[in-house]
Amino acid sequence: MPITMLYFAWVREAVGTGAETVEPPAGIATVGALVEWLSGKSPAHAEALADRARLRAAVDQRFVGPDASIEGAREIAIFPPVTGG
Amino acid sequence: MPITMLYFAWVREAVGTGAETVEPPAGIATVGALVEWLSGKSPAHAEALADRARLRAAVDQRFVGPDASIEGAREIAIFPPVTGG
Amino acid sequence: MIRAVVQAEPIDLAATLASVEGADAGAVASFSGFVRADDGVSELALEHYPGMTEAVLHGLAEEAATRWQLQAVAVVHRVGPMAPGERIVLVATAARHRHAALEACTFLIDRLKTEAPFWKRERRADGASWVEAREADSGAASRWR
Amino acid sequence: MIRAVVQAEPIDLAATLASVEGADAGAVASFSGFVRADDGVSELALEHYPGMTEAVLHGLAEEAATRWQLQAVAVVHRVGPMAPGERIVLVATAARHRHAALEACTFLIDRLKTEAPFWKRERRADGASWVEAREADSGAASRWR
Repeated sequence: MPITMLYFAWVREAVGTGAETVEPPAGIATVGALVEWLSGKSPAHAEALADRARLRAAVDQRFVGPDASIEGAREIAIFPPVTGG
Repeated sequence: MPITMLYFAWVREAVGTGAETVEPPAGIATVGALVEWLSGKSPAHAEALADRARLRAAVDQRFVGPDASIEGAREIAIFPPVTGG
Repeated sequence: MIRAVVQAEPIDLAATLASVEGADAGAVASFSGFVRADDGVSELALEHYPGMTEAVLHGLAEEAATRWQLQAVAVVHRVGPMAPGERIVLVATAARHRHAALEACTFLIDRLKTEAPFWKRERRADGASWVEAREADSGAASRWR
Repeated sequence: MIRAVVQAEPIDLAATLASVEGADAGAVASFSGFVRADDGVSELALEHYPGMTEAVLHGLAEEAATRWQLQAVAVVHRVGPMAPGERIVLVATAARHRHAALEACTFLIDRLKTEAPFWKRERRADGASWVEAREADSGAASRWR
């Protein structure tokens, strides 16, 4: 199942794109595992995703932790802690 | 020493005037005693000042209690609890 | 900038808020109280104690400015007759941080309600009556001491 | 009336406050956050997550409306580049009583800061950098749970 990945702020800048479609292998079941797998895609991905403590994620536009399942997810976003307001 | 008395809201309406000059006798030393003495001035004063629990006072534009001294006071106001804002 | 005004004219919200906004204020909070149309009120008239009112409002504004390190504070209170929907009072505060601005706003309206010498008279179809002070207002004001 | 808007255009304070004022609202509170001119910031740019941002803001506005029985609530957040002194966000609440309006305003800005997907980038003479999230903001948001 293809997943639309979205990146924001410095994660976007480091990855080099704001959106891409990925198709993780069947063994990738959680957000944490997905980030681990994405890190292997390119040196830019590896650098962007290196500091896990500074990353946050949303699955289908809902904030989730690294243990959240990605089963059935269509859109997953990775970004730094938010700083609006 | 003449004192300017000011009345506001229903106290003013009941007394029949918003301001008057009074000269209480020497024995009148506190706000409470002044109100008692003022009550004797006319039936309108008596009625306006009858319900002491509903009256508040300011001596020279500072809120005070009934035991406050009126010595040296130039302006004393009697009114209901405030309801602004 | 500390401003405390009592006026018979309608309160200009935009001008008052603009007066507290500055290039250095990160946060501006405001509170407006209105004449409510409910309970059949057709007019609200505000009486006040000229001189003392302005002094009390200015004193409260200064206290708030010191306590929350405000960059600017404005308190504008209307007097005289007003129609339902009209603004009775406007409090605006500017600070570097949001909680200072919001708390100072709450402080000002709470204390103003029990300490500023204003009196409200409501007019209805069956006549006019003076509004009674509310116990809850004293409680709200006392939590700031 | 519940309104949550994300826009690139400058925020219209007067129009937004007018939109929450009604003949039945006794109390209207507002909070505005501004780009601060200090620290040598020459421009602030806001990035956001289209779709999710609007949903989060609308969800917070609905939660506030229910919790404080608001008569109206508006949340307007700007995105894109802004100059010092410009308004980043405006929250406005209308209620029958003052503490409901003021508390709901505080709730909305506290929660928005930690839950709405916005990211700030500051430009200075020596380059641009992403603003780091503040611990204090998480603490402020968590007291509303």
